[in-house]
Amino acid sequence: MRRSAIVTRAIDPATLMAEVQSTEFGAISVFAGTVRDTNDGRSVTAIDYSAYTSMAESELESILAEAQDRFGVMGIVAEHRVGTLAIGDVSVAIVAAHAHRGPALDCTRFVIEEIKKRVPIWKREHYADGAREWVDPTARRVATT
Amino acid sequence: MRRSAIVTRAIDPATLMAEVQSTEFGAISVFAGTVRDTNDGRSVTAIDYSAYTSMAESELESILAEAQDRFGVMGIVAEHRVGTLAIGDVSVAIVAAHAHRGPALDCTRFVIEEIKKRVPIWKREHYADGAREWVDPTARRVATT
Amino acid sequence: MSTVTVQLFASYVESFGGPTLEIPLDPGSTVGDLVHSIRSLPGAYVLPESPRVAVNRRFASFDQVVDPRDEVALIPPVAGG
Amino acid sequence: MSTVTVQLFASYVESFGGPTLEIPLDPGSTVGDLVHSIRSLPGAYVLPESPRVAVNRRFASFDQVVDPRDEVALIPPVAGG
Repeated sequence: MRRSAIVTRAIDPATLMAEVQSTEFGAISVFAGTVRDTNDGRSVTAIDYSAYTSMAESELESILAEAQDRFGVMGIVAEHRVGTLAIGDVSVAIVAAHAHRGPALDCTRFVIEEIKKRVPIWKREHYADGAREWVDPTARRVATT
Repeated sequence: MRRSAIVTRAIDPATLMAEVQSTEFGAISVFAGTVRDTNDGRSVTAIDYSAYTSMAESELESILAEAQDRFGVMGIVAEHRVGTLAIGDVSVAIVAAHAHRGPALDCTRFVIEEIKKRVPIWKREHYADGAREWVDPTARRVATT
Repeated sequence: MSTVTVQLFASYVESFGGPTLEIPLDPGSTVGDLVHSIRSLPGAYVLPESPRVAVNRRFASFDQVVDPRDEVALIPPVAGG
Repeated sequence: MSTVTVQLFASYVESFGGPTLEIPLDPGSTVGDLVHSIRSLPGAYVLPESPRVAVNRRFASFDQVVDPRDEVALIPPVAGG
């Protein structure tokens, strides 16, 4: 089975684990991204995630299809949340299940790396000092001290 | 934080995730091993896990300490269940949290691989035909057809 | 001459001052031609050396021909996860 | 001559017919000597070429000296996870 979604509600990794679970699988690998309270040394209070939703949905689905093809037939579910997230909220969760642990672990890593490269989602961090900035992972980091 | 245990009750990965979660972490990686209904082509109905418990506890704790050292300070919890497990039951769960995804993913894989190598736990499979056999991962597989 | 609508997202909305751009399009124009036109606009200083463009919700190469009815988007560096 | 108790687990309990073995121990005997003694017992055919032995709950090398009061265990190929 395979399912992916861009969602505007809370993500519950345990629900996704239950969704992929099947007696044919012996290994489940989960990755969850959460909102940290610090980034590049700045105190973060919240993050706005925005997406080019229709394309994000199709890119995410393509990534899962590629993962299934690459690591063998398996159960895989991924959700990415958009909107304003608080510290500790889950922004993304990926669950991969397989008969064996190797492909399940490889699959989860593959999916998060591909999401980071090509799913059109952006984030704007809110800082404790009131500033808000779009995050550009390709930008050179400037020392702030 | 770090915690490991050999348990005789059900393992709930979601509880372990809540245990390691902290606002300083942006990535949580989970691995859960579950009892499959088939192994090497034979239909499995249950698995007895037995352990040299005192040594299994100390080996598991050593593995987590090594993982913390190798991948940087992080939250890590692992539980392995012993006793008779039914199909679909979680036999082992590892949860690693880190500021960044790379170390969290690497850590989970490292811990499950080390458990497979050196934690003194054994399993005896119950087959649909009534037979029960200890699993020896080092034995050469004999074709059964 | 026809035009094509280019959707903008995230920081590009602020840089270009709105959620879309209307870019003139000669018949046979490519993604590369489109990017060349966009570079002449105020705000274009934010574009990286090779901006990513999606046509009909898929990343497009610079030599792909653009039709005025295509759904075109200029994709800032992604930061999901 | 003293003896040391060797704990057995899983399939070895069945192979050697019980949960422990009492193995004679000369002063200065090593893990390797212990394994050599065990090899002469019925059931020892199940042992791999280099069986793993734990002394005081840690895997021990064959040249480690064994004391009669040590907690010694013969570790079958592990199959956890």
